Formats: sequence, C-alpha cells, structure tokens
Amino acid sequence: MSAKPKLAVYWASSCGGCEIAILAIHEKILDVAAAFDLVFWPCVLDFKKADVAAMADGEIDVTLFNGAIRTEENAEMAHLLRKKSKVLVAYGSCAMEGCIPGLANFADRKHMMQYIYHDAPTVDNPEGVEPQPQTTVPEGTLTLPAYWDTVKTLDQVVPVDYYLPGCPPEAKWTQAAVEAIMSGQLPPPGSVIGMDVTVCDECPREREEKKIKRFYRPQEIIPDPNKCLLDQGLLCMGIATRAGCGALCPSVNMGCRGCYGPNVDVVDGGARMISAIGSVIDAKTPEEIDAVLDTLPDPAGYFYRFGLAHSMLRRTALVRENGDRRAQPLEEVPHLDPKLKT
Amino acid sequence: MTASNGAYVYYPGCSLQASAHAYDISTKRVAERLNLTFNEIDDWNCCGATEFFSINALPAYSLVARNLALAAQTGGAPELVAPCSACYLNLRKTNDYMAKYKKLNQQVNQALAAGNLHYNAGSLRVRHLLDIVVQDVGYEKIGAEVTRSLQGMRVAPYYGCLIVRPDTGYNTEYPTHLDKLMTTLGATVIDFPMKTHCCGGHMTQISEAVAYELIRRILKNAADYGADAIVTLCPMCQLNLDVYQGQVNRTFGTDFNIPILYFTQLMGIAFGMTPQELGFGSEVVSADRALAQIGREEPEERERPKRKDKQALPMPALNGGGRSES
Amino acid sequence: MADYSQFNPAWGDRAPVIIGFLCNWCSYRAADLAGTSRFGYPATLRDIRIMCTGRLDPTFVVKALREGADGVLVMGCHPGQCHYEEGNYKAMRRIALLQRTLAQLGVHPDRVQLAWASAAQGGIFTETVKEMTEKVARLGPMQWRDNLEETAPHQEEGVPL
Amino acid sequence: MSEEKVGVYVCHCGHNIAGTVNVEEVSEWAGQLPNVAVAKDYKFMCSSLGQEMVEEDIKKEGLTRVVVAACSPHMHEPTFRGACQRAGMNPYLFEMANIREHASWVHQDDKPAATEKAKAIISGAVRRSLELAPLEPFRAPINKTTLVVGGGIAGINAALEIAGAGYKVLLVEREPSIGGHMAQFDKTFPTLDCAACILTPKMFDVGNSPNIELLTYSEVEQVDGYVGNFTVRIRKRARKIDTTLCTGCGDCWERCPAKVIDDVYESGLGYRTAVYRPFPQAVPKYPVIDTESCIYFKNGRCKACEKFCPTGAIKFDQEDEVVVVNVGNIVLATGYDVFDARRIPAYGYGRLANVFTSMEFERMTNASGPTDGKVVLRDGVTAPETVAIIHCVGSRDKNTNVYCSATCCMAALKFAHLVKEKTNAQVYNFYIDMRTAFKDYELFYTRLLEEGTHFIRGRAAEVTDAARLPGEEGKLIVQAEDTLIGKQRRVPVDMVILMVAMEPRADASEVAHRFGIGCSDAGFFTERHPKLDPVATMTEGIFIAGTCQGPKDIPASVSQGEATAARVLGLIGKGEVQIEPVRAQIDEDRCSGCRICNNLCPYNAIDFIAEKGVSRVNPAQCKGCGTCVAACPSQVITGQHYTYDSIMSQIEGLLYDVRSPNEKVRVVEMEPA
Repeated sequence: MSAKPKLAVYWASSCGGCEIAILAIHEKILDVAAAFDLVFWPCVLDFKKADVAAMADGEIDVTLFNGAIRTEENAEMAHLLRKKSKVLVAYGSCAMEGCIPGLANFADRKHMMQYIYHDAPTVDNPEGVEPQPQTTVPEGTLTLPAYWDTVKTLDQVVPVDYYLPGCPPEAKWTQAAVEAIMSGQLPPPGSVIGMDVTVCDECPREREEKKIKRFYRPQEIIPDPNKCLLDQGLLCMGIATRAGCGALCPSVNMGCRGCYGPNVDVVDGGARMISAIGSVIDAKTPEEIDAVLDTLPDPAGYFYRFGLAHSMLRRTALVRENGDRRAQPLEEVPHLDPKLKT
Repeated sequence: MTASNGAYVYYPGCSLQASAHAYDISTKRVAERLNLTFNEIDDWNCCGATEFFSINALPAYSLVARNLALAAQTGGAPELVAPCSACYLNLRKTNDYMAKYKKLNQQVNQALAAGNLHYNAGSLRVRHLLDIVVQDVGYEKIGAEVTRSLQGMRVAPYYGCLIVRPDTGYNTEYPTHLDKLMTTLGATVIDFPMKTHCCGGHMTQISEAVAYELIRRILKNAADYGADAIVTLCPMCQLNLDVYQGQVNRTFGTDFNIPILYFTQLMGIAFGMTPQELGFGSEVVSADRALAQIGREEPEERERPKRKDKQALPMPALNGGGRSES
Repeated sequence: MADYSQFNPAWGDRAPVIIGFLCNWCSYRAADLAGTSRFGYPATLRDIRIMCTGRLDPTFVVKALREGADGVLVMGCHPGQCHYEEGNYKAMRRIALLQRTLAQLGVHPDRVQLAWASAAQGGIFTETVKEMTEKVARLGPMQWRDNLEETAPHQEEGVPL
Repeated sequence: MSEEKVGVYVCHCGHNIAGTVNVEEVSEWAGQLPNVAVAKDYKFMCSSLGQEMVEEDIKKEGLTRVVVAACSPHMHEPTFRGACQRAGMNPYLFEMANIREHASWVHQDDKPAATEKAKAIISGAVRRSLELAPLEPFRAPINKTTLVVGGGIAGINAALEIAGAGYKVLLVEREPSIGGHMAQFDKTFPTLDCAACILTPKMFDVGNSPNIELLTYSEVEQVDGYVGNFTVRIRKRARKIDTTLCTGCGDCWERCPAKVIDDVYESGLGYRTAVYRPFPQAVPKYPVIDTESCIYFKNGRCKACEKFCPTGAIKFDQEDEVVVVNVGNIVLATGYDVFDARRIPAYGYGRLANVFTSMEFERMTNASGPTDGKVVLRDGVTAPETVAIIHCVGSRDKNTNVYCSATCCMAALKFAHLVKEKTNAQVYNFYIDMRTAFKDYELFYTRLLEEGTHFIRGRAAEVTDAARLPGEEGKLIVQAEDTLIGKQRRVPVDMVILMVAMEPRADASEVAHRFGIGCSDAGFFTERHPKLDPVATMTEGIFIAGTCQGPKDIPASVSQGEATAARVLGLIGKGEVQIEPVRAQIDEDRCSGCRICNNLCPYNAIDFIAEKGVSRVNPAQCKGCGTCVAACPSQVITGQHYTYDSIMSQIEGLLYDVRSPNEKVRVVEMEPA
C-alpha cells in the first residue's frame, strides 16, 4: 500500500468545468501528483466504480466531488464515495449549491423530458422516443439510472466535510485547499474554503448610496467603468455573493452572477438579494414599484441562478395530479407581471 | 375617456320609446356628437319598474337579470348605460345584489338557464347616462363642443330621487354634477333645494292629491327662484312635472308655466343643434319661452345687490374655504 | 374547529396555518385591540412581533413556507404612518419583489400578503386575517416538505425516466 | 442542544385565558418541550404571588430563560422583566407569549383551536427565548426643558404648571397669539362666566413667566431624538415686526388700508387688517403682517404702517428664523378644527344667508365680536324672532364623523340661553340625544327647559327656503322627524345655528408622524391607554393634552394639561431615562461596503467610513427598527433582541406541529476522519 494519501475526483451532474479548474492550478498539479496517490478520477484515469467499491471504508483520504445530484447514479456514487472517503469536499458550485443544473428545479422530470426529447426546436424525434430505465435489446436488458424531479446538492444526499465555492472554483482556492489538506491544517469540518465577505470587498468600483429607478439588462447600456454597476441599474449579485473570485465579472463591466454563493451563515442567497434590492428601489406606491420591477424580468432566475437547489425552498412547488406530482406550471399562477411567464 | 373607449352597451327602456321620445333622440344626437357609441341590447325587456319588486322579488330580479345577461353578450366594454333613472336603479340593484347575495345569484341564474342564459354577477358596470357624460366625457370636452352658450337661461337642475343613492360618488343629499354640466353649457343655475325631492312617482295613479302637492312644491320652488326651465334626467320626473302642471295649476290656483326639459336636449341646443332634431315640441308646457331667453343679457341686479351693505356680515363662500362679501 | 374542506377538499380536517409578522407599533397593537374588543377571527394566524415591517427579512417568509406554513401575512403601519418613518415602504417593495419571485416558484401571491392596520384598527386587523384565511383556504394546503421528498420512480415499474 | 433552562408560566388571567384555553393541558404540554425545566400554570401571573413564583424558580431551579404566557407584552412585559431582574436574571432574557389578546379573547368560539394556538405561541416563545442575549439598557440624562406645542387652554395650563415647578418651558404656538379657541368664546357653560375673564390672566401669566419662552407664529418642523433628549427644529415665521421695538400701540393696524375677512379668530364673521393683532388681549401684544393680504407685498406700494410706526418696528424684509432647541419632554396640545358645515349641503350653510355655524355664533354673541354682541341676521341689523339650533352637525353621523363631539349639547344650551337673553326669540333645539354629563351640566339643561326653550328630539333632515305651507314664506324651514311624537315637523325660523363638530386638525396625521405618535381612526392622537394612561403616548417623553386627543370641554382640557405637567415633572424628577437597547450593529470586519444600507436609515444613523470601506451604525441615532438588518445582503448587521436567529427559531417553534421531522438545511455532522 502506498504511503501517499489517496485522492479521488468525481464528476456528477456538472459541465466538466470543475475538472478543468483543478488543472488550472498549473504546475502545482505536479505537486498534487507527487503528493497524492490518485485512486479514482473517471475523467482522467481508467478506474471503475468496482475499484472504489473494492476499497476499504475510509480508505480514500480526500475526494473532490463536483456536480449536483440529479440521477440515481449521482446519488449512488455520492454514497459510495462518502463511505470510502475520510474527507469529502463539495467542489464547485454544483456540488455545493446546485448551480446551473439546479435551475432544472423550476420544472420537473416530465417537463424536462417533454422539452428535451420533443419540444426543443433542434429536436428531430418523429417516433417520440424517450429514454427508458430498461430497454430490451437482443443482447439483454439495458438499464439507465433514474432521473429525478429535483436536483439536489451533495450535502442534501450525504454529509459533506468541506465546500469549495465557485463556478468553477478559482485556482488559488483549489490550491489553498490542496495545501491545507497536504499540510493537515484543516479548518473545522463543515467549513467553506473561502472568504467571509462579499464580492464588493474585492471590487474596485466606486460605490454611492443606492437608489434604483429602473434596472438595465447588460445589452441596454454601456456602464461607466469606474462606478458600481448596481448604482447604474445593472443587476449585480456581488453585494450578496461570497468574495474569492477577485470580482472577475464586475471588472469587465458585467454584473456578478453570484457563482460563489451567498456569504457565510446565509441560508438563502436569493432572499438576501430580494431584501437588499427591494430596499433600494426608489418607488413609494404599488404602481411605481411595479413599474420599476417590470424592468427586472425573471427575478427568481437572477437571484437563484446558482443557489436554487440549496435555497430554502429548493425548487418550484409540485402539485399532485392523479397521484403523481408535477411542477406547478407557471401559467396557473396569476402573475403580477406577464413578463414572468416563460 | 375611460377604459370603455367611448363604447357602451345601451339599455333604452320603455319610456324612451314612448313618452320620453325626446330624451331618446336627443341622447342619440348628443352621443353622436361626443363620439359615444351606444350598442343597444338586442331583444331587451322591461326593467321591472313599478311595483313588481314588492310583489314577487325573484321573477322581478330574473326579469332584470335577463337584460343583464343579454347586455353581457352585447359587444363593447362591460359598461351598461341607462338614460332612465328607474331602469338604471333596477339594473344596478340587480347587478349589485346578485354579486352580493350568492343565493339570489344562484336562483336568478337558475331562472335564466330556462332561456339558455347566464349572467356573471358584477361583470357589467351599470351607469346612468348623466354619469357617463360628466365622468367619461368630462366638462372640459363638453365645454369645447358648446357653440351656442345657453347664457341668459335660468335652469333648475332636478335630479329626482333615484340616481343619487346609494354610493354613487356624488353627494346624495345635494348633488351638483348636473348643476356643473348646465354651467358648462352657459346656463345660469339657480339654487334649487328641491333638487332631489320626490316628483310624485306613481302617486298620480294612486292618490292624485298627494302627487299634485309633491309636484306643486317642486314647481313653486323653481318659480320662486325665477327658473326659466327645470332640467331633468328621468322620464318619470319629466312626465309628472310636465303633464300634470296644468292640473296642479287648476287644483291650487297657481300659474306655473315652466317647461321640463331633458339635459340632453339642452346639451344639443348648446352644441348648435336645432330644437326640432332634439325632440322639442313634444313637451306639454312649451319650451319656446325658455329657449327665447338664450342670449339675453342677465340683468345685473338679479344676481347681487348693487351696493355693499356696510352693516351686513360676510357670507361664507360656497366653494372651498374663504368667504365672499355679501 | 372550523371546516376548511368546504373551501378546498385537500384540507380534510386540517386548518390553514398562517405565520404573521406584525410590527410593534401599529399592527401588533391592532391585534391587541382586536383581542380586548373580543373581535373573533379564525385561529389560523400565528404571529411574530417585530419592531417594524422594515425588519422583515424575506428569508423569514421563505423559512415559514419551507417549515410548513400555508401563508404569510405581514402587517405594518399604514403608508406614511410608520413609527420609523418609512420602514413599511421598504416592506412594500421587498414583498412585491418577493411575490414575483415566489410566483416563479409556484407560490401563489395570495399566500404572501402585506396589509396595513393602525393601532386603532382592530376591526381592519380582524377582517384582514379573515380574508387572508379564506384566500389561503381556497388555495389549499402548501406543505412544502412534500416538494422536498424525491419521487424517483422505481426502475422495475418500467415508467419513462 | 442548548443548555439553557427555561421556565414556562401559563397564566389563567382569571377566566380571561382559562375560560377558553385549557391552561392545565398547555402547561403540562410545555413541560415536555426541550429545554423547559419548569412549566406551571397559575391564576394571575401578574399578581405579586405570581411574580414571586418566577423569582423563586429562577433562584432555586437555576432558570436561565423565562417565558410567561399571558397577555400582551405591551401590558406586562415590563412587570415580568422586573421580576426576572429582581431574581438576578438579565431582563432581556425574558420572553412573553401573548395567549390572551392573540388567542383566548379572539378564539372564544373555538376552544380546542385556541388551546392549540396557545401551544404554538408558547413553542415559538420558548424557541425564541433560547436565542436571546443579555442586554443592558442605555441610560441617558433627562434634559429639564420641556416643549409645549399649542397655546390653547390645555397647553397654557401644562406650561404654567411645569414653569411653576421651576423648570424651563418652550411654548410654541402657530397663531400670532396664544389663547386658542377659548379666546374666541364669550361665555362658558354651565356657569356662564366670561371666557376672557378667566383666560386672560392665564395668558398674561404665560407672557410674564420667567421660565416660559414663548414662540408664537411658529411651528415645529422636525423632531429627532428620544425621551429626555429630543432635538427640535422650530420655524419662527417672520412677523415683519421687530418685537424689541414694538410697543403694541396699534398705530399700524389703525392705519392699515387692507381689510380682509378674519377666518381664524372671527371665524369669518368679521374683518381684520393686513397688519393685525388677533384680539386686544393677545399675548404677546405684538402684531404680525399677513403678507398675503398686505398691499405692499402685493404691489410694492403703501407702507402706511411703516410711515406711522412711532418706533420704526416694521421690518418688511424680516425673514423666517429657524431655531434648534434641545428638550427632554414634549407636550402636544394642538387642539381641534371645526367641522366645515358645507360638507352637509342639505343644511344650506354657504347657500342660505341666515344659517350660521356655532363658531360664527360664538363671535356674534361676543361683546368684542363683529356685531358687538348683538344677535342679528346676516344683514347685520335684524334680530331673529325664531332661532333653530341643530345639534350633531358632523357628529354621530356615519357620513361625516361617527363620534360625539362632547361639547355641542352644552354649547347649544348656552346659545339658547344667550339668544333668549339677548333677543327673546323662540329657540328650537333639534337634538338626537341630550348629553349633559359632568358636574352641574344637567342642572343647566333643566334651567333651559324651564326658560321655555323648545327641544325637538330628531336629527334635522334639511334646512330649506323652499316654502310649502303658509307661514313659511321668507323663512328658513327646518324639517325633522320629532321622534317623541312620531311626526314630521317643519319649523319656520329666521336663523339657524349649526352645532359643528370638533375634528382633528387638518394636519394632525402629519404632526403625529413628525412627533412619532399615532392617530386613531377618527384622526385624533392616540393615548397610551384609554383608561389608565390617557395623556401618555406610545412614544416615551411625548404627552398629549386637550382636544388633540379627542373632543372635550374646557375643564377636561385643563385637567389633561395639568396631568401632562405631572408626568413631565415626574420624569424630570427621576433625572435619567432607561432606553431599550434594541439597536443595530454592523460587524465591520465582515462588512464589504456595498452601501445598500446607507440610505435606508430614516435617522441617518449609518455612516460610510470611506477609508475603511465599511458602514457603521451610530448607536445614539439608531432607533432599532431593523430595516438595515433585514436589507444587508451579506447578513452582517445584527439587530439586537430581534436577531436573525431569534426570529428563525421562533418560526420553527410556531410551526412545531406542521414541520417535517428532522429537517435540516445542511448536514454538517460527519464521521470522524
């Protein structure tokens, strides 16, 4: 048995960007390779699930788990890796708070299948084929893992020791995490490896007292490069987003999208944004308020872009229909604003 | 102009086809001038006026609701306009009560179902013609249409009892919107304390003595204030004050000679239309003398005393704060 | 116990639960006045006293929904009469934005309402609770926890994924 | 789990709670809650025995939190905080569960539901109590100067009492003179003594008291601070008169050519000049120039007053002056407005010349009024032979004001007597009910009955000049149903007096907002408790007296004025105040300086420290509303006593029965590595 600590990296429901982000630590990757014994990394090395299953419980020292949990397979691997790992790290926004895959929680499985296999304009599926959990072919029966109604975060499925925020995590934080693990100087379990302030702290833009009369979408104005974007009516999530990225987006005239998730101790980043943004709208009557809010389409999409699956409500409401549940279709909610309808 | 965009569902009622023909044609002429479109309900029936409501309520409500159901099918905005005060009240009452009392709503709709009709209570807004004119068209726009000011003509604005309550948005005891409309047309509006008192209604058929006394009070008050005409908005009021004026004179030995005109007729005159196209001539007490007053210079002393009386105490001003010196 | 299944059969023998956030100066006192005046209203409201509706963090609203409330009623001083000048305006704006956001999550705007009652308006308070209760009763139970339980089909059943 | 030991006490409040809520069941149930060490129910928790029980349990059982489930915290929170403090527990670790006003009294028809709700409320309170932190109230010295707003009879008495005890008073009056409505009256009921004779000496005392600084023709614009330490900004409107030079000789107003109707003091029945002193006994004696009617201000010519002023006191260029003062307590005695009778057109006021309001009639009967005290018709010469007095004009009427204006019945009796005395006319009172409560009032009513005044019980329907019957020609006819004989009556009269209602000042809600107090539905200022705290308000250090609190007569206004003085003197005597430590605090280490909170604070208590790039709350200015706490997008502002955790826990507690079990937002437990 190798004396080096064992490292595993796994990719669940995610885009793969986190895998690349691990490599973005550049030459430090050599230190990692030197320091760790890579025992499982499906994207890079040819290990199989059976290899992991064969390991003793707790045999893996650290697992960097990226991606959300959206299928039975994701969940199964999460449970397996949890069992085999001493330290399980939710690596990146998907594993930590659901991220973009988590936006599927605005719909349900049926809606997803309907769109992906039938309604999407690029689909050519005249026979209306949908993937089945079991398909019988001459060679036998093929199975696919079940697809869930709800995308979950890693910690909604198994206990998680550390979190690395970001979509993807910035190299310096991956590096910090790796160094901490290598040196054994780990923060208390449950910690997020990152900062405890928000993006504004790293953002060089000049900020004023805020009064927002209308919101602009990025294509509607060319913002002043030195002034706070929010002050100029561009929705920037930086105020409620954990720092650590170095204010990357605001520094290129783009409002923060919120990928680092909410600040420490905040359980619902969207609600924080609603409160903060609601506070500084410059309107006093319901009509004026509506007029301002009409310039802010899709608030839930904005505020919960990365954190929906980990938010207080986690998903859109499901209603029962013939004993089966489905997501409340938006049309059935009398909207305050028709623009909210998609 | 409101959401109705000038288009209304129109319920003429029986009077406008008979005794109040002048009201009907003057309404149509004025509406045309003001770009109001009145879509008449097809196959409308009695508004349930008279005593039907006190005899058997459910058929009465159903009778009225049939009109509402048909009105709801008529094109245009969900605004139903009735020029007759009695029609207005009955339509509005039925509409409001059906919306308020679920049981009534259910029973009436059950009755309507027999004729394959259904009415969603409250889906229409029932309004009197005068309300449309002053609210939706507005004084300013009406003023702009005036080509022949009614200056010189002294009118007593008579509202009657049916359109002022409840919850009309106007003062129920002393409404002034008709006053203001007449002022807009250039007429001199007299203070008319009897403006919402009873015209006698159906009392003429039940107890003539009572009815004549009620009519006499109104005519006397208008005469006391020197009115050239009484302007009204209700076929019943017009009928009683006009047709029975001679009878009242005989009964009480009085000499009233006051024409009773519809406000739409005077609007038409002010808009430059001829008396003929507005139905003048059908009134019993001729309007000729009143119309002849138009254009006459108002004698100064009729309005205010020549010299300020030094001893007199200041009189409170009517509009808003402040006072006028008497 | 009132029968709420008349509004929506899904209630069965249960009653709606509404979490109230009442400001210390107006609406909480309006609720007190409703009490001293013995104005009856449905026992659906469970209220929390905050100093001002300006303290209303939308997190509290989503928390209440998440924890099983069927509705949330926020009540403050009338606009222009806030004890702290204009905390209620902030609440008005936050709730408006929250309602839009929640609508996207399938939460009917009637479930999260903002209303006003001055300290002298026990009657208005009572009526507001009655109206809110009826609205929520019509909408049926919320039971957010149901939304959090996964319903992954068993593969054996052969249903589409 | 928390280590705290909670004591839960369920009060029966006699039958008030126990009659609806099953208190024994609730208390037994509460005993099973986590952290609850003691759960008891007791007949009257607020009694000394109940309080001692709490104190004993804190000491014996080592309770660290106390929850009393009883009435509203506005009723007894201070009581039980006191008990906790006596037993050595920080009073801010006490939590009240309101199961009376919010449960037993409002769910009397559904006892099981009331009991279940009481459990939820207690569960919420227990959970909240666990999150409470010990706090220390702020202490601040009390500024010994008092601001009295309004120089009517209530404000005058408050000012004189406080000044008499040796403390400074600042008396602010909007009009050029103090005196208020009482100065307009001639006689006062029921004794008929002369209003001026009893008011003028008091006004004189105010003007001469070394402890009273009088600011007339002035208004309070802004109020900041808290009990003991208010900062008030007052605008002294320019009188255009140099009061250090003016002797009040009267040369100016005697020469002034601009005559205007005096809507204030003469109620529109008389005239005044553009430079004027409202009435001869005015305090202070200096006139003011009404720039709206002054010819010089209109077209730049005239200046008659300046020419004739022997001391050169006319200063056309004088400007408003703003003074900022610090006071410890504030008495509001801003009075009432009279109902505008034109709002009831059926009574003909403004249309029919001989319809007068009661305030017009007050001026008419006043010997120094426009008619020198003669009762005459609008023509100024004819004495009426018959007079109708209509009660409740704008009172007890759902179309206008539903309340009773309390003084009009007695004033109407006074008028009836004066009309009779001065003209020997027949007087008809149209009333709904005669309300002559209070000392010797009924005697006066009896006296009027004996004087032969007619009383017709029925609200007048209308006043009209439309004659119908013989004898009505040229008269005003009052139509009313005489409900005692069950008949309609038409009474022809020469003069009608409308007893107009007392209404809240037109700007009452604005003023209330400025001072941070509440208004009732009708619009009068709200007292802290209608029975037991009638002159205090919900805002510490601000008191109300007189008709700004509701319609009342002179004796009641005087009593309230003096009561406020007692309350103010009580606070001054204490020397210092304790202020609730409910404040916001920013964790500067974690503030990112986004500046969302910066302009949310209505008190400008949040400063942005540019060098550090963080925001900071100034605790002296913060009033603890929590708006910034809720708004902070990084959640680094803490609202003391209403912390995030305390409210989140209370939500969980309140929903204890509908929550899904074992629900956790984030699983952090892990197996040992």
